[in-house]
Amino acid sequence: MEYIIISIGFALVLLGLYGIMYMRNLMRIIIAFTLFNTGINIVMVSIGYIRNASAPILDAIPAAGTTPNIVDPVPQALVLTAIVIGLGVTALMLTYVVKLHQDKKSLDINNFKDLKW
Amino acid sequence: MVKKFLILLLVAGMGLIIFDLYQAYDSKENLSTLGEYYAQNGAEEVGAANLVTAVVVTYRGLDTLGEVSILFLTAAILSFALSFRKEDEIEEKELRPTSEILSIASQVLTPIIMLVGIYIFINGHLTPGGGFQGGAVIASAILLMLMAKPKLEISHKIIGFVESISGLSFIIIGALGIVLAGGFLDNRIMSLGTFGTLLSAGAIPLIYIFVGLKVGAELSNIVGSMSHNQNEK
Amino acid sequence: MVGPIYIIAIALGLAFAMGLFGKALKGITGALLMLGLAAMTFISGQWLWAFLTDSVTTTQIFTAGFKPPYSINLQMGMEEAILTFIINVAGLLGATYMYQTFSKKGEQLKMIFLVFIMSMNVTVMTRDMFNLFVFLEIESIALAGLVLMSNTGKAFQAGMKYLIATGIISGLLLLGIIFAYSFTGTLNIDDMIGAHLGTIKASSVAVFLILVAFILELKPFPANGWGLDVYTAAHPGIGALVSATVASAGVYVLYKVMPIAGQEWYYYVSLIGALTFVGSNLMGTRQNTPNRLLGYSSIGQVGLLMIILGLQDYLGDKTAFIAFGILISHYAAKAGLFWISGILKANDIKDWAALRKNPFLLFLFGTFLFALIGFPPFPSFFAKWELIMTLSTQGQLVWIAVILVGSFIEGIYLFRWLGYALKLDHSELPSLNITWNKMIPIWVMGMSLYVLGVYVTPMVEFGRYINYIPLLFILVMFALDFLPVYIKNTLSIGGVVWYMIDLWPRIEDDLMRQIFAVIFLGGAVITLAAGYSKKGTRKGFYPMALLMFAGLVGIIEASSMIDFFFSWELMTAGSYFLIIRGKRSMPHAYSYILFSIAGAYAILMGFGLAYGSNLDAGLTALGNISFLPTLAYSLLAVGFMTKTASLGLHIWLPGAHGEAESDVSPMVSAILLKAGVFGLMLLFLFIGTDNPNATKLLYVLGWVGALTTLVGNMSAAFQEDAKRLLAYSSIAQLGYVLFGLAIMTHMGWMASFTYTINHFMFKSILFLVIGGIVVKLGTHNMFEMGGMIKKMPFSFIAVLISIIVIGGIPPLSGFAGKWLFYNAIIEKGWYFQGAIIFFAGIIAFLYLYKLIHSVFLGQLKDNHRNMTEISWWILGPVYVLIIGIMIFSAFPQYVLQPIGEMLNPYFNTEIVSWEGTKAFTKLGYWDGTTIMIVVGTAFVLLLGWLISLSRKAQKVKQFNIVYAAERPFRPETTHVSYNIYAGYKKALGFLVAPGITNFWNTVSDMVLDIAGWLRRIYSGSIQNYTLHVIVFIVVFYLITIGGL
Amino acid sequence: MDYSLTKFLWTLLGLFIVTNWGLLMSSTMRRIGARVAGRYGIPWYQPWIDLAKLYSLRSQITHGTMFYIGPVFRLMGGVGMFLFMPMIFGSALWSNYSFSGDLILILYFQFFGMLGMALGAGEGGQPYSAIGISRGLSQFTTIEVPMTLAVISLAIQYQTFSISDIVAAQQGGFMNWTVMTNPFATIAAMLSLLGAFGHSPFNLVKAPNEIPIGPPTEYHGTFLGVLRTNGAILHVAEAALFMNLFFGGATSWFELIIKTFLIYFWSVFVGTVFPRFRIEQSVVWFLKWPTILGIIAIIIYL
Repeated sequence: MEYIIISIGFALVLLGLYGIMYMRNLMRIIIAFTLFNTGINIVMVSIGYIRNASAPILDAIPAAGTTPNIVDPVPQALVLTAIVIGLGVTALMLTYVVKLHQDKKSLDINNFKDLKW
Repeated sequence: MVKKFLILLLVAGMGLIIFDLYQAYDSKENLSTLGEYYAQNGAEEVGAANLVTAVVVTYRGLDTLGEVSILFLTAAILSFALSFRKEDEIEEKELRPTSEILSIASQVLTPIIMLVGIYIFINGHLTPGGGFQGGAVIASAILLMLMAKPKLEISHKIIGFVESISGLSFIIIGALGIVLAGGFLDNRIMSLGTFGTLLSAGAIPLIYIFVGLKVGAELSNIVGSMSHNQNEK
Repeated sequence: MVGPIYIIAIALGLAFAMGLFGKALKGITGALLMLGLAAMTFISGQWLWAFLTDSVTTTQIFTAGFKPPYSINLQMGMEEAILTFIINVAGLLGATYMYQTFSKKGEQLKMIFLVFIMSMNVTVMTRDMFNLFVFLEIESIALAGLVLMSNTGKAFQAGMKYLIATGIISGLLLLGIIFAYSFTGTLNIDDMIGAHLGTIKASSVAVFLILVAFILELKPFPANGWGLDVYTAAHPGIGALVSATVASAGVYVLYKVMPIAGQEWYYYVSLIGALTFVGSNLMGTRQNTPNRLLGYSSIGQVGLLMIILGLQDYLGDKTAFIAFGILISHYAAKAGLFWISGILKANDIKDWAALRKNPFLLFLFGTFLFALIGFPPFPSFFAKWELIMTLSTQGQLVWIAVILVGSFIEGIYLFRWLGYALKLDHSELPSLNITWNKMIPIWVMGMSLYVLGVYVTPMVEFGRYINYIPLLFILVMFALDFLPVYIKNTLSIGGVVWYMIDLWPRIEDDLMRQIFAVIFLGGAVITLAAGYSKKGTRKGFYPMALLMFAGLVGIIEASSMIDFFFSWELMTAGSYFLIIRGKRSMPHAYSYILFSIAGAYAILMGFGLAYGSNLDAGLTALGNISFLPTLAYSLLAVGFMTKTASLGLHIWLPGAHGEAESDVSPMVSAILLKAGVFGLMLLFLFIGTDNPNATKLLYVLGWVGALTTLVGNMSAAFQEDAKRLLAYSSIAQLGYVLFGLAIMTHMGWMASFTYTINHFMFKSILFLVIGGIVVKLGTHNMFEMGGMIKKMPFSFIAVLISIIVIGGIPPLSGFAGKWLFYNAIIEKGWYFQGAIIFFAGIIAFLYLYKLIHSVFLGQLKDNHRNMTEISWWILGPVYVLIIGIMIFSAFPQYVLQPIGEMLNPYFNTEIVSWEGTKAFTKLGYWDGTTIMIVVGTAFVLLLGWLISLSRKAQKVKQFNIVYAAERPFRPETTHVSYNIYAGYKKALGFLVAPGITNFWNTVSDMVLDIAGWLRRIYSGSIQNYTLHVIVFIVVFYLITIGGL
Repeated sequence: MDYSLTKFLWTLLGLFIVTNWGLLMSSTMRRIGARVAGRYGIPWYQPWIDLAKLYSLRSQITHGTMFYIGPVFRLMGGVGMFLFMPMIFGSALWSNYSFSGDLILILYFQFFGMLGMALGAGEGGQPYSAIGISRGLSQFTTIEVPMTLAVISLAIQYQTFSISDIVAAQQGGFMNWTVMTNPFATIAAMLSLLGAFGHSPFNLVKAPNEIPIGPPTEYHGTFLGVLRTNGAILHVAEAALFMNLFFGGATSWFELIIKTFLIYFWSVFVGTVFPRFRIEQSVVWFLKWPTILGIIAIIIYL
């Protein structure tokens, strides 16, 4: 199960990279970018997965020395942060796209080559 | 064509790296040292039933502060970037009227969604969820409102006020941690209370309330800025 | 002390508060921003102070009341204190600089700025991997926001590229972090280091991803198009921060995480650093947009820092000093340069000529450029010194070469830029409108470079011996630059004389140093005295002239290699500014400084080898080089030969000397070139006579010297420009000196000393007189002159005497050199080189005659009929020198005998013995005094005879004779002295075909072509930049883990 | 070092002899040249008549100080060469002031006169002068190449620069002369001597029919007289130098006269046979065979 999930994550990462490199429309690039991010998030969550364990929410304080059978809470916490960051970056990218579109009335990346060399 | 081939080649190259990662991955039977420590001591030390919340708000509170900052930054940048335009360029677009279903549903659903959002961040230390999730839910209510009434102007004043107050409170609570407890963002400035109840886990509920409000305000702000921009040609 | 956590609290609290009260406090948000930044600066500053005074040790700051690894911790140590301090200072100054911009654009920008500065503080301090990631993201988002500030299409494009590239990078970083977590079970950096991830096959991919991400954040070549665009398009105030602080923080972060990967990976970091350093600088050579150029330079500097980080195993405990030295220089210089760029708002570096409208800015600009290159007294100089020295103790010659080559390429564009700023026409450019808040930050950065330079000096071995008193004097002269020439001249001469008096007791037992002290300082007095002939204030001349002389004296006084090199670079800098003062000097000063830098680097590497052999930085270490001695000697010799302008390295000289101002030419020709001679003498004395490692080198140098004389003299013979003719003559004369030194016998050295002393005197005379005439007549072309003997008889006599000396005609002192050479050559057995030397000596007559004939004899030109003698301020010093020549000619024994005695201990070869006025060698004899008497007597008698025979001679007017081959108009068509040696040129001119100049031109064209071709990868397309990043990752992966 | 009056007077006497011998030699050579060309030629006393005429010319003009002093420099060059050269081997009185310096001194003292002449003529402003000088200087540079090589070869051979010592080493029969012991150096030097004397084919400095008389074009009267005097002294002095270096020197005035005559005759002999070279031809010519011979002369000692 976890192998399948992580594979899906990796596949999304590669797909996202391919999209970022291949797409010419800025919006599509951003979509590819979110795919890439989502893939990474999936990989992160599956890293913290423990077989046959439950969610990291406890019913009671565990007795000293015993370990409750839960999945690793750390990757989950990290993923939460990563998602928010991804959101921030995506929002910013969209802002840029808005500005770029206002500037040239186009979303084709080939129109944005003013800076070079 | 050459370029396409090159891209495929590169994706294959990245695939090689990822394949290496995949090979290095092993499904686990046991928690990592860090996870084990949190599982064993998190509940006792922090008092939050939801260990993820314990990690997010307390153990890795600085990260959370960072997250909040990111949202804050993004909101600030958006309103900054989308605000400056030449006056003559701004021209209102004629919009189609929204459907009746949407406008009526939004009137019904908005308060409920808001309530759910608030529930989620207040109970962040007990159940799955927390400030970010709750805030996002609140923002979705705002989004719904905007979709129903595209011309709706969200009061930046109120949003900004909520946003800043909650952010400032977060910082102050964090700084109080240095004075009253073990360090910046230590939640034990208030009593840990009874494990599993609403008023437990020290300052976590408080922090999550502020985070929730802040996130909600910021996301609303972002959505609002975008929508405002959308309305112009 | 206030905890560093408050940096975060203050910044975020203030940012949130601005959102809350923004509208209400509109007027004072600017002040709040400054206050907040000042508070952050204060916090890191007090920590820094505490570390500098040793009152604290490295401190961990825990958050959330738990110990790491369970919670995030920050660390405040010496390094963190320095970095946070410089980041916050740059933030404060940057905010000051952008004060108006900020107040125009609203509160949000100030909040973004605060968060931006704060995030860099945290990336520096945090010891948690994921926290590092979070704050790096904050940093890049904030930066993307700040880029928007420009509100131009270009800025939007740049920001978009930046976002996509950093998005991919941080995604991969995240993958790396989570896998590293899965292997180690921790997120704490220190724990990860302890886990030795890099050595385990499975986890090395995680390490790879982390490392490659942090490297990519530093914008390595060639995956850095996105970074360059940000530099280009962002507001210069933001560019300054990106270059100064983001880069600094990024380098430190890399330094922090590198141990996770382990030492096996360090090599690759260096490799990428080298690629970046050389590649980025190479492409900078083709760049004309100031901000983008600064971007290339920034990336190049970061590449250098990567090299240093990667080599930290070799550098050991010196790593911190070296890295910080380079980093701080880069930081201050780049911030300052970007800020200046913001004031100028130019799109082409040629428009930086507008800087001349504000001399302070120009001064600061020069300061920053020299700090970047690594000139003294800036910290980068000491850092580079330590870097080279330490690397050579480890035998890392290839790295030394890479670093020096990269630095040299950086010099190519920086000095082209400086040349433009100093020389290009700026009459069309708008005047500068500078507010105080833009000026202060630049001043602070500029001054801090000097202060830090002096501060770090004693940290280097032997550094405490460096003498800053002359530099202080020069600073005072800078301050007094507004005074008229005669006051400054008097002050300068006074300073030089005072220093001479001060210096003399210290070199009392060392004749060689005494001779050079007289040449340098005596020459300084004489050439400065000629400066009285100038009017006005002569802005900038005196500090630079004194800087050169200070450097020259420093070379004499140096007891250690660093001392020597320090002075050498000062001298180079001073002379560069002197040379570039000439009207058309820009390209020549440019090639001068490039050759000088290359030479200096050769010397540096040579010193490095010496240091590596002995672990001793004293100058005496040169005497005992066990590690690659031949290479070391060759490098040092080549380095010194760039100053003596030996064949192959001479192409800078004719233009530099020919186009310089009339009293600068003698300074740089008669005096400055002797610095190279002094260096060669020192080197050869340390090499010793029978050093098996140097035999071949000396043999080659002998040939080089001989051919230099031939080519120099022959080129001089075909010159039409009076000053260039003299310049080529200098090349040849220094060729003689080199040849004599390479002979490495008593006699050869005597000859060299004679030539050195003579050249100092006659070249001063010639350049002063000819320079004065050139100024007076307003032309350099000799065929446009003529008949000046009637107008300027005293100049004529001075030139006549000089050319008798150059020609080696008895009875004047030039003959002593020739005679000694004959003896030395026969003794040494270098017959063919000797024959070339003498052949060249006779060719000298061609140009000497051309000079004196075309200027003084022949027909007076119409437009020169009202000329008068050149200034007595020039002729005065000239006649002092002529008296010197006469004394040296009549009583050579007073000078040459002590020199001989001084040389005796060094050579076991035949010596020149003296018997009263008569010099003997095994082969022959020569009596300067007697010759003088015999010739003098006979001459007077013959003159008397002629006078007794002559009737009253009737003076003929100019037009009493035919004008068969001279016309006053378009003289070059028919003038007899235009191309006077046409037949000779036809026969032997091929010898001086500009092969060497062509060679260097081809080399430079090739470099520029490569750069132009390479930089096409920066096509401007977002996709291509993404491709570059991915290609970089994949290739790096295939090389490291893939084992390619 | 002998600065006595006796020495001075003896030297003056030597100078007188040399001057007259030089004048006689030049008229003799001109006669020989004329006879070869089928003309009768001048009487043997013609140079004295010329000199007398020149020195006594009433009017003279000058172009300035350097023009005036130029001939003095020129004459000083010739006289100096004489002064610094030991004329008769073994005679202290006829050794002149050769104790001041050695062979190198003489080699470099030649330039003294040349420079003065060039400067004086330069001030005259006459383009012919300047052309003559530029040709002269150009040619001179390469004339000196074989000469230098030969001198170096001699120095290696004899390990001395002292002319007296070189002559001393050649005593004891003509088999000891340098011409026999070091033929390559001798030939190289003798070829360069052709240029030094400035007869055809290397006479383009004065180039009759082309640039009247080259550098001295503007000189006349007393000035020309001084130059003629110098010419006489210089020819003998140069021939004497070659005699000392290559042909065993002279132990008496008679031997000196014979040997200098033959050396001088060598250049006249060549001059009457070969036509004039252009400047670029002569420059290159000296760098060919004479230089190669000079190099061989050194190589044999390596």
